[in-house]
Amino acid sequence: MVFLTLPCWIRNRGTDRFWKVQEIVKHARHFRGRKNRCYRLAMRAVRRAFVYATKGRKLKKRNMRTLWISRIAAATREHGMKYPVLMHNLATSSVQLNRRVICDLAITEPRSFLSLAKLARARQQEGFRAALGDGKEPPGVFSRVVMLQ
Amino acid sequence: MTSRGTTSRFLKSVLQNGVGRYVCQLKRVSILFSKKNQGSLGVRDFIEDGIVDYAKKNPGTVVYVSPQPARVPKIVAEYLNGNVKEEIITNKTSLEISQLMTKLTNQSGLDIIRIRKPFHTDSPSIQGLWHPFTNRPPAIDPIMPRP
Amino acid sequence: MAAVHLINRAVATFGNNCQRVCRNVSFTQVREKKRWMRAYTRIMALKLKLEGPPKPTPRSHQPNWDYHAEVQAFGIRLNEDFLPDLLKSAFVNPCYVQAEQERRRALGVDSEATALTLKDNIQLSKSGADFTKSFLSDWCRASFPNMPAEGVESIVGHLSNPPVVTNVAKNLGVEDLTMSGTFPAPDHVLQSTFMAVIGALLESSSSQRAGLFLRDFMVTQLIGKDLFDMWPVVNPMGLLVEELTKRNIPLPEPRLIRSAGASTVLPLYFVGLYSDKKLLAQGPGETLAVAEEEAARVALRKLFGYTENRRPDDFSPQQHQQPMIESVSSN
Amino acid sequence: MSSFSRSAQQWATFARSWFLIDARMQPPGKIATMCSIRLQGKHKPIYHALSDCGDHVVVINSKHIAFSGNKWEQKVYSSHTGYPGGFKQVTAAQLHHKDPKAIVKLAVYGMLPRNLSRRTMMQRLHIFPEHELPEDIKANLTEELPQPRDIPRKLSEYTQEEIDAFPRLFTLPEDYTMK
Repeated sequence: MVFLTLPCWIRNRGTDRFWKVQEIVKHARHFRGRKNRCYRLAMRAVRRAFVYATKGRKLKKRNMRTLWISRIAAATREHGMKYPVLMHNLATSSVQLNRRVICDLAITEPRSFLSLAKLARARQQEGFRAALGDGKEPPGVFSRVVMLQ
Repeated sequence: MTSRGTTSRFLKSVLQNGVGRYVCQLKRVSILFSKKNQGSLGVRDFIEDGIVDYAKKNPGTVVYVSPQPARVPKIVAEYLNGNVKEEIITNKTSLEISQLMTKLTNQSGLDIIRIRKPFHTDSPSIQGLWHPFTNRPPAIDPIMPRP
Repeated sequence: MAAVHLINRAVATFGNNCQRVCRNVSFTQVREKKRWMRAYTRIMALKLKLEGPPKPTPRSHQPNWDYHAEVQAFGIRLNEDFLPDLLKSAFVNPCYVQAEQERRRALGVDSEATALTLKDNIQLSKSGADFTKSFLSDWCRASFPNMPAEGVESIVGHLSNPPVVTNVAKNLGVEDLTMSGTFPAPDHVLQSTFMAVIGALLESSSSQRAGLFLRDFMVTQLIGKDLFDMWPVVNPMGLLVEELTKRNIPLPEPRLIRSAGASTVLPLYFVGLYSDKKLLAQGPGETLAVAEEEAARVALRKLFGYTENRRPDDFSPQQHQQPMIESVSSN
Repeated sequence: MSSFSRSAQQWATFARSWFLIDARMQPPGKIATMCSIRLQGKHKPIYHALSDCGDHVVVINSKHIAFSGNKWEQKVYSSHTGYPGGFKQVTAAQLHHKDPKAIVKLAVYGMLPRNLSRRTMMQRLHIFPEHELPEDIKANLTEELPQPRDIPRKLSEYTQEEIDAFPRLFTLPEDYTMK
């Protein structure tokens, strides 16, 4: 194109609309409905999507942790314990596995998880014994620890 | 960038590379530059200083140097799995280019996209995956409601 | 403010424009969106749609190609010492020689004045294929001593199958160097070329090096493979009975161990195989027959030592050398 | 135990098992917690909210559940038909009399997560008011869950010897008359 007059030259400067649209629409191609082709709708949807993505990066960590915990809780109940008991007693016996690893063990290596549960159980019993001292209740006192044992 | 909208893959290597022996995946690298252009200044420096050392250090990689009337100097790296990667090196210094070459040499040639997890295995379990009967006592008799 | 700025820019560019017109300079750098790009990409897309993708050209016909250097680098990359001439002849396929001769005849080159001195790779390919087969079966026998001959055969057959071999060959850069009559080189040509490379290695260094080469590049393809993907056994129970009678173990007795949802469409049965009141294996399945078959497969895997949780194969360079020499010399 | 084929392994891992719960003399809330955990699949280490890994639960003897306290009279189940004046309120006893499955069912339904899979999970809950089970369900069962509460013995179930051996706190005078 040849522009010999100044106004035409000025008017045709600035960014091309096509490219401006492409920059946004390329992020919205997999959206559903008119959002994936109409600039106005795509603009809003993409902005919202990016906000969600930003928030999701934090949320993902939280959600994963809750998922691990519910899975470990399920696996622990199979061995007749409760989740807090397992985690506390593993921590006191200085087993420094995190929840992700314990959860993976529960799914893929059930026997290793069983031995972890047994370790925690043994530690719990030991704690009870230590709490009981000589193993006798003071007269007139009902100890819940004795019942648990 | 949303994670759903981007392509992704699992962690893998070309042809189990490194299990038996390590094979440098970069098979061929060509440096296209101009003899005169200003943008190719760093490339010319690199070709004077570093290219011979690079070629000696990596005898498994064929290095081509082709001066041609090009405004944009680039490095074209070809990998064993057939992928070709172009890097534009306009206005880069000799040091930057040599770092770039090292990076290209160490890469596997697989597409650089989001990797879903930093670990992957085809056979995840040694003791056998969990199934509903792993931790249940064996029941020989059929389950019946007790009278 | 913005308007003033715009006018300033306009005047400046107008001035430039005048200068350009005067001097008749055709182009200056513009730091903007490349506005011709849209039309250009559209035309290119249209062209692609009409004409289809361009035909692939062999790498040797593209710029920057030095065959000698490439062949040399091929050997060094794989950490092997090839004789260069031998390696070069390993890449020459008979179909290439034929095509080349025809081309020369068509061009009217005198065949006596410039004789085509190319040796094709039939010999090398044959020796390489033989060595591959013998090495792989030796290796299988050494690593899985309990495996019957059929199993070894099918594992070797899987590894020397065209898809596996061509995949290995393509990912080792053999494809570029292959001299074939047609392009892209068909699978069987790639396979014979790869075998010829092994043959060349066998001749230029020792059989031990060739064995290591095979172990590092072919045997690694076994990783993550299931035995019965490679070895289609139709009746695993029959095979199990056969194997157990060979070993003088009492015959297996299938028992239903557990079941869930038996009257639904998604039932699960666990069948255990007991031999002499000891549990050989158990297998899940959606019907009793499938579960029994699965249990038999599990028992077979255990018998043959090809379980998923077996000790990983040893691929370290030093420790494996000793048994390999034995296996090769026993061959 | 490993080295199943991949398809068989997956079939085993994601199979649905069937649990049996005997609700005789049990608090409905306790029964409902057990049910809702199994129905959601939260008792499996492979649990994921989106993977639909819940199991089937069969509850028998739902007619013989036991509320504690005065819940039979005081606990009120409310509903609204949607029409004017359609607010219905029935006590637990009335509801139980009308439909012996309803109390357990409502308790479980209330404990399931409020999402689209709630109705699907409810379809995997099978409640039977009495002791008898149909044959096809009997064939499916894999495990019976222990009851959350021990069933107290009735006085009529004790033998005369046990009653005599029970320590007495006081003896009634001879001339004592029951009201």
